[in-house]
Amino acid sequence: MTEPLIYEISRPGRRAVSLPACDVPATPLPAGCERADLPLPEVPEVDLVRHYVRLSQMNHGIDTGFYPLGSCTMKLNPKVNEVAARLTGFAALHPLQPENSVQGAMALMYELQEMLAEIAGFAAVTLQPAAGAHGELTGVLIMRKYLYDRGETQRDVILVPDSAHGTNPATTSMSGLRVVQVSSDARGNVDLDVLRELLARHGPKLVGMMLTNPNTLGLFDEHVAEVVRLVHEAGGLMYGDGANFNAILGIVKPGDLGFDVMHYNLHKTFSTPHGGGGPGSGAVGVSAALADYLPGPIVAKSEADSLYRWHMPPRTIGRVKAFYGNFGVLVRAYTYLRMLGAKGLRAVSENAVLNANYLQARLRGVYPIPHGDRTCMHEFVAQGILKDAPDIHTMDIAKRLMDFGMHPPTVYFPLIVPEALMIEPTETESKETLDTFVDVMRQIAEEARTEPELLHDAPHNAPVKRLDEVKAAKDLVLCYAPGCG
Amino acid sequence: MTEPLIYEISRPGRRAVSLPACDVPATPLPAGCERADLPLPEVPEVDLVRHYVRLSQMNHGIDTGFYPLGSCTMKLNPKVNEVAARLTGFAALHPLQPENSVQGAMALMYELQEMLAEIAGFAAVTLQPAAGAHGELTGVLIMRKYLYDRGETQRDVILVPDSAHGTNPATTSMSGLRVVQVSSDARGNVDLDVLRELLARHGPKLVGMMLTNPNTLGLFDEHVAEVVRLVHEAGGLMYGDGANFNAILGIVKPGDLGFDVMHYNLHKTFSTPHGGGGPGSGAVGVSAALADYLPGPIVAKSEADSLYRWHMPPRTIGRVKAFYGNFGVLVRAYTYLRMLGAKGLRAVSENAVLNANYLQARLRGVYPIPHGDRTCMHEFVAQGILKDAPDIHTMDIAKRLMDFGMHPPTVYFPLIVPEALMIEPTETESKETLDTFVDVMRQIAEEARTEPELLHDAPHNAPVKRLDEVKAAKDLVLCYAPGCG
Amino acid sequence: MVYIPNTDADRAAMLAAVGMESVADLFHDVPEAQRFPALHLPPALSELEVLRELEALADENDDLHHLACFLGAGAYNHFVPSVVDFLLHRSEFFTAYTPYQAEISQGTLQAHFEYQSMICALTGMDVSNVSHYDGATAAAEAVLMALQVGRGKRNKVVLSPTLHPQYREVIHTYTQGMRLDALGEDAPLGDLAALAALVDKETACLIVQNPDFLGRLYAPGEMQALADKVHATGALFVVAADPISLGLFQPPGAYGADVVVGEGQPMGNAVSFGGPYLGFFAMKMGDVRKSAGRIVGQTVDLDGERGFVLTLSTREQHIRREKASSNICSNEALNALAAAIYMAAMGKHGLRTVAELSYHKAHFAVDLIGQIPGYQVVSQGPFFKEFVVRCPQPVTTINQFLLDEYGIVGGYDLGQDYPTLKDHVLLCVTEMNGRAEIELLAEALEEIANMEVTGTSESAGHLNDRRLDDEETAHD
Amino acid sequence: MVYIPNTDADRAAMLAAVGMESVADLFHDVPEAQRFPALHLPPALSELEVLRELEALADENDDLHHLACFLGAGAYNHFVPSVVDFLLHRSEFFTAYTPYQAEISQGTLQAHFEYQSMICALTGMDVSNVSHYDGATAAAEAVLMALQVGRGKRNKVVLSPTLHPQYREVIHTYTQGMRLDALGEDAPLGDLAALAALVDKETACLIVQNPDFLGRLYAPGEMQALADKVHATGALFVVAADPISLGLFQPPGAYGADVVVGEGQPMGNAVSFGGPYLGFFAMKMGDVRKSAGRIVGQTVDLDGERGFVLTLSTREQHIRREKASSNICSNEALNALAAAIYMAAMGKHGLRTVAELSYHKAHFAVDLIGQIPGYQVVSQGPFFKEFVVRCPQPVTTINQFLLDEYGIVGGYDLGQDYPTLKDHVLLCVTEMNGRAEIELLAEALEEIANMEVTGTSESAGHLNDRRLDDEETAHD
Ligand SMILES: Cc1ncc(COP(=O)(O)O)c(C=O)c1O
Ligand SMILES: Cc1ncc(COP(=O)(O)O)c(C=O)c1O
Repeated sequence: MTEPLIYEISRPGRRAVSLPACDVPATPLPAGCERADLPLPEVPEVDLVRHYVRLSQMNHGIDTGFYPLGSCTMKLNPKVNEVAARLTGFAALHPLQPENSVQGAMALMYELQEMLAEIAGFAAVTLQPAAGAHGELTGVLIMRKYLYDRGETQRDVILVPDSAHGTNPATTSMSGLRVVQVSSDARGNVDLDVLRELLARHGPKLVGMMLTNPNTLGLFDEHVAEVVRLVHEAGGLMYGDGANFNAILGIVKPGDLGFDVMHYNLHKTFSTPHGGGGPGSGAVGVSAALADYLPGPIVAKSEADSLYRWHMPPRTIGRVKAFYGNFGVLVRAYTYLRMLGAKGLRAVSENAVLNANYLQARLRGVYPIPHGDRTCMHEFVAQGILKDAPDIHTMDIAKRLMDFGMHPPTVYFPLIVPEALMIEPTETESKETLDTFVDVMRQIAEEARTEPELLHDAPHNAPVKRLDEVKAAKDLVLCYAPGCG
Repeated sequence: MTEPLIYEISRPGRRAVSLPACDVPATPLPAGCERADLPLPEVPEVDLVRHYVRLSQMNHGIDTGFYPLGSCTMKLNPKVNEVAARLTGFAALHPLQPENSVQGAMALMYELQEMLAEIAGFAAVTLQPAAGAHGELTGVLIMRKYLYDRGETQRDVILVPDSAHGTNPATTSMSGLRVVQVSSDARGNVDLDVLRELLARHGPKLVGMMLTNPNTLGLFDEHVAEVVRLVHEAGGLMYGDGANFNAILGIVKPGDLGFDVMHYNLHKTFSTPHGGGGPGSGAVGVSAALADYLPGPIVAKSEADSLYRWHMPPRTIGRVKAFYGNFGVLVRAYTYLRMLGAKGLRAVSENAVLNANYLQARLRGVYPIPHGDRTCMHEFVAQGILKDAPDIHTMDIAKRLMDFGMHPPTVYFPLIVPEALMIEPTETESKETLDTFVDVMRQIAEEARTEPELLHDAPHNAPVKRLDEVKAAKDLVLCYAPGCG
Repeated sequence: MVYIPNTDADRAAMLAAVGMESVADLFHDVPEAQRFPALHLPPALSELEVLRELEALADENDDLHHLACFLGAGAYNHFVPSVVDFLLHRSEFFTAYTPYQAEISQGTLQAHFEYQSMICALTGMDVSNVSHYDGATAAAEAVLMALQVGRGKRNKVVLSPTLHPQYREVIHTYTQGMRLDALGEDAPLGDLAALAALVDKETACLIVQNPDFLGRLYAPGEMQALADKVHATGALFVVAADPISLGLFQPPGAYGADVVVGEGQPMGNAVSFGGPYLGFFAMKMGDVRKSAGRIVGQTVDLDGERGFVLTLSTREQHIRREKASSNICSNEALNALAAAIYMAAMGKHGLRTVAELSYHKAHFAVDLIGQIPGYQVVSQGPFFKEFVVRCPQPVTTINQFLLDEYGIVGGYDLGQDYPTLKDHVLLCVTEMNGRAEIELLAEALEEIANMEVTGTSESAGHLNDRRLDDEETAHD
Repeated sequence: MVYIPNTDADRAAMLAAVGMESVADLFHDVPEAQRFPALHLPPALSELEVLRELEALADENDDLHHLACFLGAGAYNHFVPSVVDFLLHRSEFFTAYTPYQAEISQGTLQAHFEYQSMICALTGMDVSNVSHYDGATAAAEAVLMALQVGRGKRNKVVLSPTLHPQYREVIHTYTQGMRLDALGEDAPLGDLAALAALVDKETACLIVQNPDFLGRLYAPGEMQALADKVHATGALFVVAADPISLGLFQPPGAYGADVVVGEGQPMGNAVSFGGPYLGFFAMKMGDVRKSAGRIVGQTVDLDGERGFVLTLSTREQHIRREKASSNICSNEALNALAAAIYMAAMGKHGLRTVAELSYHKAHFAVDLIGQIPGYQVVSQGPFFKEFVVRCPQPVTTINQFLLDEYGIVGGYDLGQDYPTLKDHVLLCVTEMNGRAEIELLAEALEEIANMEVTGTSESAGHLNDRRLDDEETAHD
């Protein structure tokens, strides 16, 4: 099953869209500006539709099957969200319209700011960042500006655990700061001894620490209070990577634990679809001390006239993108939050965590689980290592899973676990789906011993066979030839 | 690739939809009325979505590939139609709202009535019938009532060509009238001699004749004027089955040819999707003499106050369904007509007919085409008969086509052509698609000789292998057991 | 022409292959005098323009998303979960034809098999077909089937006067010219015994609605008694039912129905100004070969895997032609799919909740309206979600006031169909009506009752109440 | 909890398998003092209720389907063909994650490869990535890339003052704390030579917008001359462009751009109150390894069939961590898909037509407005679809009048960003504006000019016109 490229089905003179005739007098084009040719494809609607419908069928999505991709929270994307985001009164608003013509949209944003602040225990929230990593950048810039404003301009170090997601160190560098890595202890927590030692060394230079809790091993740090205390004591600020927030809604507020800044991944925790990689929303919450530093404009509500107004926090780091944030994503997150309420949110985390622990319990003994003795949170990390099947790697298991209509877990991450298989079932999967997954994982473990080629050659039923990623990077073809400049 | 039944994935206590709490005092239920159990499935949204998404992927549609199903006009279903039909101001109207609250919808219906009347040369149109066959019933009832009202109550015969679609004779019987079959001549026209003879015999009893022109052989009757004249001369009325109207938009108006009544298949000619078998719309147009007999209400426009009002034609046969017709389908047809205009409509038929003749020319010599010497209209009938491959039947060819991602033509219809393969490409297919189809048909003809089992066992790539229709009719299973009464 | 892919160059190449000079030559068989007529149509619009025009037309209407609706009478404003339209809108479902080629139509076929199963579950019957055009035509086809079951020897049908007036009209349309005796429509409203009395050995069927057009709910016991009387004569007992009511109340299959028909629209289909809807049709296994419409059956493929096909096609027009049980060809497949998705989405508990909410809210409305001077709630016995109120002014006057001043779509003016029910309105309440809306309706009704009156109200019609069983109450 | 499938019974069974008593026990690692806090949130709503609430919120806004819009300034009201959203809404596209597992993500991957190809075609560049968050962040990432290409030795960037003000703000945000010299923003508006003069061996890049924020279109010759000057110093020449303009005018690749960025929203994405949009980013092959964002490459599978994978991932954070070229992870994949479908749907001719319509209509608007006493069209040289008009009253006053009295969304108040452009409005006209709308705008503007004035208008700002190339015209 392959599909030609859109350029390959193009034929001169074809059109998919009718456009109005020009109803005004024509103005000559300025001399020398016109382009000679526009090498875009020419296809009729019927071929256009078939092309994209067929392409879509070559994808696995939440709506086609189980998607236990660790760290990504591939939960149900409720269809009501899509109806909400497409309401004309939301989708057809220009961001620069007068405030009094968009009060409904601003009210929604204001309420979302308030709800997010409440859920995570923060004083203020900006909805502007477009994704988790963007929220991280926002947070780190806020931390630095806050410290600089207090005159502590020597600070340029951010501590990042070795289990951290790649965006944490990348954000640090991108902000012009230095990464110092903190290792984990035997139970998967931040190693307190190491932390103390690093703080002793870097304390005066410390901007803060970035920590996701639960961490990327799926573990809630047993000494989180102490970690926060130590960092604060050293004059640093505590950044929370909220990508794993799905585990602790209504369970604990990061703000209560002492985190100073956190980004929310609205497209993970709050059920907005991932769209094949985006759009997302990386709203950022901060403690009262940092509220004036948020990028904006954010929405303020006037007590006097009950109107919503754009507000730029006075010491803002500046805007991090044009306009106010990924509004369409915000509508979806708002819809989700309004449908769940406080009890619903807690149930989300309880079930997400229970589902993960159930899978962990049932896979114990089938695949190694380095921290399998602990209660995991919403995910856990197994290893694609099987006795009697030394040639089988995590990637083989992952590809074989596809043959059963399931998306593989996250592979080879976190880096500190060899052959990692990071499994996050989410709360929206039923026990039956989990049981089926366990059966499949057991069968694969068995096949690894008896028919290893089944795994090596996998996938067998996917739209294509296993793809050569090395060739792609070596013989770069990044563009259909006739189109390229 | 099979998918469990929705009942098979049901588990007690699961729910897909949240409903409001009751905000009024409860009233006790009347004694003895409550049902004990409601054996519907219980599934969460995630499983519900996956179930139907996966099921959908087991279907072939216009949006997935070529669909040359004769007599069905499987043309592009433009996506703008879907947007139009879903506008809240259309989809959320109750049919019994006061007229002054639905003037926009009534205006649309009025304009559609007018446009349809103009295109086919009729005086008046009703939009009430829900499908082609429903339009036929409407038309035949009108013909009879008209004649009865003139005192000709002895009339009870309808002439139906042997090439007619099954709905024509079925409609006749359903109306309580008698079918007399007219055979075709060697060139695929109504056999005039036979017709004269039948009229001589049944003339005084004649209600009229049902004819589709072009007929189901895809041929425009060369003596249509004479046929109409003869039927009228015998005191009968001429019914046009408009299912093949796609061939003659802007080419000829059936009203001009003397047809007295015709149904339009809006879901064929006017690009509204078929939905897996419906809904359709079988609007009916009539000559001035019959206008008072239409079912209704239809929409009238008041010259005085420019308001639209419901109007029941004075001698109406009575309503043929509740309310006014399949409004959602009407919106789509209206949208299509407004986008095409007069020139566009003629181009539709020109291209539909050219595409069919091109296919006919290119398949000539590969498969027998009984009337291949004539210019066909929007479709033509070939035969699944191949020299040197006596064991191969039309059904084998049809099933093999599926392996190439194409829907088979209509098979074994019309009944007067043995092993019929009725091919209707429609105007929305490109030359490349037609060429690909020809290549595949040639390859299949070749395979029939060299590897006949490839055809006998076909399809090979469909979601299921060839299905046992005989068993289905013999061992009737029409309902998932636990649900059945 | 944007919907036509081929270009002039393509057409030239194709004409050459066909051996013709010009496209016009293709039409040489068309009588020259009538060939290529001018079509007087409005000028073609681009997509942008047509959407503008359609949006303007749509905006001219007052839609139920912006109004409170208390109108039912055969089309119901029930909640449609977002997931229904989303799934319906899958290309592969809505751009497919009738699933004649089963191997590449398993999506439609299995979904329809499931639809049949759920309709059977809901109605308590053995078999369901895949839909009729709407509730009215399903009722008419039930009558035609009864006539066939009666082998042409039974020429009477008994129609309850509280069967939806439009259903009765359609039955008359379908059976005109068949020399049929249709009785019962002038029987006292709600009097089952009077109907039973009309049934005899010449009767093909009796058809009643439950809850009836006036909202009244008949108890299973009463219905079973009626069924028994009908069956004693060998006629068929046909029941038209609101599918939502079956979420809560006993299914017709439990009280002797031979055929259950109804309007499926309330299950997952928009009110959409009257269509497309779907008629559901469920029956006993014994009658299936006389029935109309498509039916999906389970079978196996060459590998023995389960699969689904259209079956019992020998009843249908494309095989049986003039001997077919009906002329139906296209049905309301996509609407049936919507109903199926709705039933699956609502499920065992959800459908019951919808029915309960409608029930409680309707009764709450009756309590409020019953207290307003000038209004009289005429419905006395059990009802589901609709009820009849006698008004102090003409219903159209009230409705125009409600719409203009309160943004409320009022109820159905029963005087149109029942002369005795002049100034009587049929109100409908569903889960879509919040308490505040109901209270607003009551407030508005009170306000208009106190206003200067233009029309005049007359005496209440005689709508039989629950105590009618004892035949004593006067009929008009 | 309707989104959670498991029931109490399921949970009990699962807890047993886990070996725990209660769900609460799962959280024993969470500090007890902070465990299970109360969340003060509004009560949960059902789907029906939440849709009601959202519809009410949506109805509180004045949307562009019900208004005539002359506002652009970085977000554009272009036509989105119905087919775009329809296809985008395919479950398999929008419920998939980043296509890390290529074999079951070919739909996303091939569509993105095609997106890259079409962006290259549009911009005239070699390589495109799969999107940034928006045009502003794409511009900021272009600056970061230029700094990397400059290997930390070039610490100056030159920003055109007519680069979108918000893009410039975002560049400042991204580069704060990097001790960068950002020059050019106080240069005379529209003076390319003045910008060129600021570029030297320490400059990492010059970034200009064409058409610029004030709508002005620079000829390829002028741009090439600028490019040559920039290249002579070894800096990168970055051009921000309106993709619709590239349907008609020469692409930046034709006049020396090293990087082309811009806001992709006008291609198939709703204005949606400012997001989600997409930043496009196209470059020369030589710089690709320093660039940010995902890139799809073509390869083959085990059978030798063509297939697509994410490639050059060693630039990215998940592989390279603190050495990555950027921290970007999630991008705007679905919006890029919308843009791809849009480009394919519009195609070679359609995109040009959209650009032409916008061009002619904008010029028609200028002709009309230029004749209204009190208004002065300040844009003198070539422009595309936006232009600057000096108004007789404050822009906010005018805009409120237009909205309230005419249902028109007026233009952007340039005084917010350019002190010299107080009372200057940036108007935008696209194919969405029918002639009648444009005439209505002119009529409305005339009306307000004749009204009593509350605010006062001051002297026109000095917006350099086309004849500025000769450096003579006075700057302010
Ligand atoms: C732990 C963690 N942090 C940060 C991110 C980055 O979020 P985004 O992809 O929205 O930029 C991710 C995303 O995978 C993540 O898992
Ligand atoms: C020639 C002809 N007449 C009538 C019909 C019946 O139309 P419908 O299916 O809409 O009832 C068809 C449908 O296939 C047809 O092809």
